[in-house]
Amino acid sequence: MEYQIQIAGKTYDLELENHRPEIKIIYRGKPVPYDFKQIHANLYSLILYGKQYRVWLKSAGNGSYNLVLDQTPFTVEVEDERQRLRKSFRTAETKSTGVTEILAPMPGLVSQIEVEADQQVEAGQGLLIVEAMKMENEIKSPVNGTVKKIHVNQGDAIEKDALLLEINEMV
Amino acid sequence: MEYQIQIAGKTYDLELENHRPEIKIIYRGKPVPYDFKQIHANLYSLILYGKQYRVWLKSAGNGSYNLVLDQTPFTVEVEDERQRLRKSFRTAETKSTGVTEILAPMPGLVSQIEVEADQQVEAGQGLLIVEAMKMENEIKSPVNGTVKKIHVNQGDAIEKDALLLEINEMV
Amino acid sequence: MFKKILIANRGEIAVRIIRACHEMGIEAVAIYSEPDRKSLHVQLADEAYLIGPAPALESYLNQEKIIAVIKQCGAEAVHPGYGFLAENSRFAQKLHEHGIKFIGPPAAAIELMGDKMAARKLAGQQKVPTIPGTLEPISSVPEAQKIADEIGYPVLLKAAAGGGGKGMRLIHESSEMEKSFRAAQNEARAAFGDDRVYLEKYLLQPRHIEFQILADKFGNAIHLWERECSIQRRHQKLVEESPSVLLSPELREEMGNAAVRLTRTSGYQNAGTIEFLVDAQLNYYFLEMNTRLQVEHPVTEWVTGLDLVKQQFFIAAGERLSLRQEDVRPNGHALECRVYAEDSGSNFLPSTGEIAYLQEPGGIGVRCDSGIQMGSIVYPYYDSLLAKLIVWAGSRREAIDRMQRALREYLVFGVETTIPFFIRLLENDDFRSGNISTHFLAEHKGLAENGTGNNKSFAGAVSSLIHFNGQKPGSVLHANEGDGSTDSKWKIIGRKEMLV
Amino acid sequence: MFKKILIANRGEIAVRIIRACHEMGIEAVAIYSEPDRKSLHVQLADEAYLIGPAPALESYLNQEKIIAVIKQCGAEAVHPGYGFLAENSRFAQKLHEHGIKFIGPPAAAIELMGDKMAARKLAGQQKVPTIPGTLEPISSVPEAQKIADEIGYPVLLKAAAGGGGKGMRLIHESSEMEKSFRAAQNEARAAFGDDRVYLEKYLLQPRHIEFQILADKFGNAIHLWERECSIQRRHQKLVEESPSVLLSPELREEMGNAAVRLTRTSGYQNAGTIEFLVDAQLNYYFLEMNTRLQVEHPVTEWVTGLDLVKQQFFIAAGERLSLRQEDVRPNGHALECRVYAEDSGSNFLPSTGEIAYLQEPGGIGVRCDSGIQMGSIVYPYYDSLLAKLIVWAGSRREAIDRMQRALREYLVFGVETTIPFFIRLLENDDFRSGNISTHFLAEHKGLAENGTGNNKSFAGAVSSLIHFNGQKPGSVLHANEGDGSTDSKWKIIGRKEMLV
Repeated sequence: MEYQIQIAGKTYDLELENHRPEIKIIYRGKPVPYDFKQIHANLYSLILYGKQYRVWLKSAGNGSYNLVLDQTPFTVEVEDERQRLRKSFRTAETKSTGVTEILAPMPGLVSQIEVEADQQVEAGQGLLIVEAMKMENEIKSPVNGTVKKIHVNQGDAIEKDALLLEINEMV
Repeated sequence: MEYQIQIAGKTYDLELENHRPEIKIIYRGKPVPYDFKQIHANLYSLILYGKQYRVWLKSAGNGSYNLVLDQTPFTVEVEDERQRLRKSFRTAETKSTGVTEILAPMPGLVSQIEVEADQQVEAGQGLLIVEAMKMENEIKSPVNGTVKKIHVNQGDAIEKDALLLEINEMV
Repeated sequence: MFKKILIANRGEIAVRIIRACHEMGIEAVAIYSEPDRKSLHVQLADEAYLIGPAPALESYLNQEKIIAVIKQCGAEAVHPGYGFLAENSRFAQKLHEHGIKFIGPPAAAIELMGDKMAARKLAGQQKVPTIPGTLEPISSVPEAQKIADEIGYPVLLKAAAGGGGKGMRLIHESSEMEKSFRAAQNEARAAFGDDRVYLEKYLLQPRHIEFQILADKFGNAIHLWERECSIQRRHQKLVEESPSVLLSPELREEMGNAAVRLTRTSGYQNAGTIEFLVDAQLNYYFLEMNTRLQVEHPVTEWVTGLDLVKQQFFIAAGERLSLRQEDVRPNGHALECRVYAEDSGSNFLPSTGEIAYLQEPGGIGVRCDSGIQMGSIVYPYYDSLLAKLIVWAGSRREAIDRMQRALREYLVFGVETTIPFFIRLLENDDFRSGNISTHFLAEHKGLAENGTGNNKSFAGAVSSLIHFNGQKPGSVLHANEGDGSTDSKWKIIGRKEMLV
Repeated sequence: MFKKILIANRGEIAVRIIRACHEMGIEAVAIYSEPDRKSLHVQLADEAYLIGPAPALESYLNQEKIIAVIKQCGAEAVHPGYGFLAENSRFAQKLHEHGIKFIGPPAAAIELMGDKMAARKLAGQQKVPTIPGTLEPISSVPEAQKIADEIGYPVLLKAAAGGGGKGMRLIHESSEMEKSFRAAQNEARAAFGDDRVYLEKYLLQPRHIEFQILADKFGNAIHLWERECSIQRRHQKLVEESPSVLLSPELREEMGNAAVRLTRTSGYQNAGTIEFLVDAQLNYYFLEMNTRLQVEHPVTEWVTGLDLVKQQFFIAAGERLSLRQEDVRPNGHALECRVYAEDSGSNFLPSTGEIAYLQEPGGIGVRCDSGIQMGSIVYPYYDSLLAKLIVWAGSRREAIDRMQRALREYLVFGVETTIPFFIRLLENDDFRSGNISTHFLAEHKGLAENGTGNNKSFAGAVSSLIHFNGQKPGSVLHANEGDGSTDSKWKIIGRKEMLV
C-alpha cells in the first residue's frame, strides 16, 4: 500500500510492505531501517538509520497526527491513495465560504468586547479581551473584513475553542 | 457493614455507613473525617484528621493489600464478619503440614546447590546459591529440618518465587 | 524555631517552602482550593486543609478562612510565598494581632516599600538615583499627558501597588494615553484593589538588575549580590541569572551598598529585593522594592550556597543574621528559566489542560523546582508558572550549555510550555554574549515562533505512518548488518535520504 | 574536541556521560542489549545501536561488536563508564590499535594499577603505607593458611584483578579458608576472567577514604580531595561523602600528596581514584587504585564545582589540565546515597520488575543521576544500581537533613529499593556524629530491617477499607467544620484515635 504523508510543508511518498510479523517501509525504492517502540502512552522511541528520536504522538483521527519530536511540534497528515482522492474531491466542494471563525485560544473570562456587529475590522485589530491566569489577552482579527456575529457577552466564562465571533472576510 | 482490618500486628474494627453519595467510616462510634483521592494508578492521597499521607496501594485479592505509606511497607487484611468466620474455619482445617517451601527470592541462575535430599539442615544453614545481578546470593534455611525434595538443578535459570526445595520441619 | 508552619500559597513555591520545613524538622501545613486537591503541594505537606472554591478571592486570598485554619491546626507562623497575600500589609498586621508570625517584613515596611511612590521618595532621600517621573498618583488623563510631555515620550504608566507587570502600560505618544490610562487603572484595581497609577520615563535598552537583601530585627542588613532579569515578556521575567555580566566590581559594590542603605532606613526585616534599571551608559536607577521572596531566588541560593527560605525562618523566629557581608562570597554562575504553561508561538498565550507526560531533567548542576507531576491539571484560575529550571556551572558559558542540555531533556506534554522558546533563546548569539535588555524579546521577535524542524520531518512522517498502521514491529537494525566499515551501505543511503 | 563519542555502558552512568556530551555539543552514541531497547540511556542518546542479547558477554562485554559499531557510526572516542570494559586493558589497547581514543588511562597504566598486587608493590616503593599481606598470588589453600597464621586472623582474600567487592572473602579462622578460597577464586574468574587471589590483614574499624585524581599526558597530576565511603554492604559502597569528618587538614594533605605521587610514578593519565583505609589510630594504608570514573564521582563534582566527565574528555583529547592543585578549593559538604533495586529488609537481595511509579526528588541542593523512568524494567542481568541521589549543603549536618528530605520525597514503586534503609541510616546517631567504619552495617544490624510504622497503621487500615469498597467519595473535611479554635472537636478526637 502506498501512502502520502504531509509534514512541515513537505510530502513524503512511502510504501508499506507486509512481511509478517515485520512491516517494511519503502522510500524511493529502498527499505527504511527503523525501530519504533512505545515508552509510555503517547511517547515513543524511534530509531531511524541509527538516529534516536523521542516522539510524542497523538492521533487526531483520520490519519491526522500532532507530533512533538525533540521539542519541535509538527502536524502530520497520513493518507492512502483512496483517501487522498476522496479528500481532494471534498475540498473542492466546500471551498472557502469567506467566513472566519474566531475561537477562544484558551479558557477564560471575556473581560471586554471591542467591536460591534457589522463593524469593519482590519487584520491585527483587537476584537475582544479574554482574561486568563490573571492576565488580559487581546484577541486580534487575523483578516480584513466585517464582524458577522458576536457569540459571547462581556463577563462570559468560556472554554478553549469556544466560538467567539465570526468575520465576513473581505475578498 | 462492620469490618475488621489487620495491619502491623493491630486490629481495627471499622464500620461503613452508606449515605449516598458519601460513605461514612465509623470508628469507636465516631465518624472518621477522611478524603481519599487517586493520584496515579496505585498511588493515592489520603487526608485523615487533616494529616496527609501518600499511599501506594495494591490489592492482592480477597481483601489483602500491600501498602507503602510514606516509605513504610504494610500488609493489610480487610474482612467483613462473614469472611472472617469462613476464614477462621478454613485455617483450622489446613493447620500447618510441617513442610517449609523455599521459594526463589529473585530471578537468577542456580549457581550451586549445597545440600542433598534427606540431609539434615539447621536454621541459617546455606541451601543453595543463586546468582543475580552479578552477585552470588546464598539462600539459607529458615527452619531446622531435613531436605524433603530439591526442585532445581545447578545451572537452572529461575523466576522469582520458583519453588527451589522443600524442607520437612523438625517439631 | 517554629514547630509548624502554614504555607498560604500553592504550586512550585509552596513545594519549595515545604522542602525547607522538612529539612529543618518543621511540620508543613498546606491549604488548597477545590481544584487543587490533587496538587503536588498538597501531597508533599504533612497536613492539608481545604480552604474554598477555585477563585483566589474565595480561597488563597481569603484571610478569614486562612486564619481559621491556622488556629485549627496550631501553626505558629505563616509563609505567604509570592503573589496572593505576600505583599498584603493588612494580612501581616492581622496575623500579628492573632500572635501568629508572618514570615516576611513587618506590616509597616510592606506598606512603605510596597507603595512604589513612597519607595521612590525614600530612595531620593537616601541619594539612590530614581527614574525621572512622578512622585504622586495621577488622577486624570490630561494630567498624565502634561507630565509625559515634560519628561518626554516614551513613558511607562505603573500601578502604585503593583508588581509582576500588572497595571503597567507603555505609551509612545499622547494619543495613546487615554486608552492605556484606563486599562492600567482597571488592571491595577483587579490585581491589587488599588487603582493609583504613576508615570516614569521609559528607558532605552535598560537592563533589570536586582539585589537580594536579608535583614534581621537587630538592624543587621546584608545583600547577597545581584541577579540580572532582563529577559522579560509582558514586563514579566522569563530568565534570570547571577552574576550579571554587565557590572564591574566597583559598580556592583556601589549598587549593593545602595540596596543595603535603602533596606536599613526603611526598617525592613526578612528577605527582600531592591530592583534597579541600568541603562547603556551604566547609570543605575532604583525601580522598586519587592517585599517578599522572589520567584528567582534560587539563582542567588546557588551562587551563595545559602537557603533563603531557611534564612527567612531564622529571621522570623527572631534570630540574628549569622552572616556578615564579607562572608557572602558568590561562586560560579547560576541561570534560571521559568517554565510557564504558555504557548510562545502564540504570543505567550496561557495553555491549560492535563500534564499527560512529564519527565524533568536531572544530573549535574541541575535543579528543578516544580509544582506539577504527571496527571496534574493546569487550570486557568492561577498563575501559569509550572516549574523553574535552575542550573549552575563554573562559567556563564557552561551554565548556558548546561541549561540547553537540561531543556532538551525536559518533557512536558499535554500543555504548551515556554521550553521550546528557551531552547531557541539560548542559541541566540546576542543572549550568549550577554548583549541583552528588557526589550530583548521585542527586538528578536523571531525567537517566539516555533521552528520548522525540517531535518526531523522524515522521522515525523515515519512515526505517523507506523502508528497509522498499528505500531507493528519494525525492521530492527542490528549492529552487524553493517559491513563493519564506516561506509556501510545503509548508512550512506540513510544520510542521503535524511537530507531531502 | 571529539564530535562523536560512543558510550560502552548502560544505566545511570551512560545517562551521565550522554549529559556531558550534550553540554559540549558532542553527539552521544548509545549501545544496547535486547532487553535494554526502551532504557533511558537509549532515549537520551543521539544514536543507538543494538549490540546483542541480554547476557553481558554477548553485548556490553562484546568487544568485537562494539568496535564494529564504532566504525559504523564514526565515533572518535569511547567512554567505558564503570564496570563492563572500563578496566579492561586489552579493550583499551584494541581501540588504540584501531585509532579510537579510549576515554581512560593508557592500557599499560590499567594493567599496572589494575593489578592489585603490582599496585601494592609500587606503593611500597613510593613509601606509601600498604596493609600487611602478600605481594604475590596465592596458589593453594595450605599456602593461604600459612600466611594468614603469620599476619594474624581475621584476614581478607581479595581478587588481584578485582574491584567492587567481587572475589572478596573475610576469613576469621583457618578452618574457613578452604571454602572461602574456592568461592573467591570462582567469583574472581567469573567477574574478571582472572582467578588470582591474595591475602591482606583485616583491619578493625577501618574507614574507607579515597582521593580523586586527574592526570594529563604532559605529566601534570592533581587530586580533587577525598571522599569517605565507609558505609558499605557486601564490600560495596552505599553512601559516600566529601569531605571526610575524620581527616585533619594535615593528614588530608599528606594523603593527597601520596595519591598524586602514586599517580605520577605509574604513568597514569585521565581520572582515577586512589583508595585508602584509615584505622582508628589515623594510620592510613593504600588499598588499591580504581583506573576509571567512580560511581561516587558526583560528590567530588559538587564540592569542587568541576565536571569530571568533561575533564575526562579534555584529557583524552590531549588537552593540558587547566587547573593547578591550588585552584581546587572544595566548598561545603556533599553526600550520595546509591539507590539499588535491593530489599534491605531481606539482606539486600536484588529485586526485579517494572518501575510502576517513579517520582524523583528535586529542589534546592538535590541532584538525581538516574538510569530509569516510569515503566522501566529492572532485569536480573545487570548491576542493580537504579540511580544515585546526591545532595549538597553548607555543612554535613544540613546535607544529612537535606538528604532525609529528598529520600522521603523519592517514590519508587514496583521494585524494592534501598531508600527506606537510607532513611533509617540517616536518623542513626552514630552516622550523624560521623562515628562510622566499613563495619558499620554489621554493627547496626537493626538498620537493615523495615520498621513497623505503627503510627501510620490507622491510615493504612482506612486506605485499604476505602479501596475495598471501591474508592467512593469520603466525608471531606472542610476547614470551616472546625469551630475556629485550636480545640476544635474533631481534632481532639482525631489525635486520640491516632494514638491507639
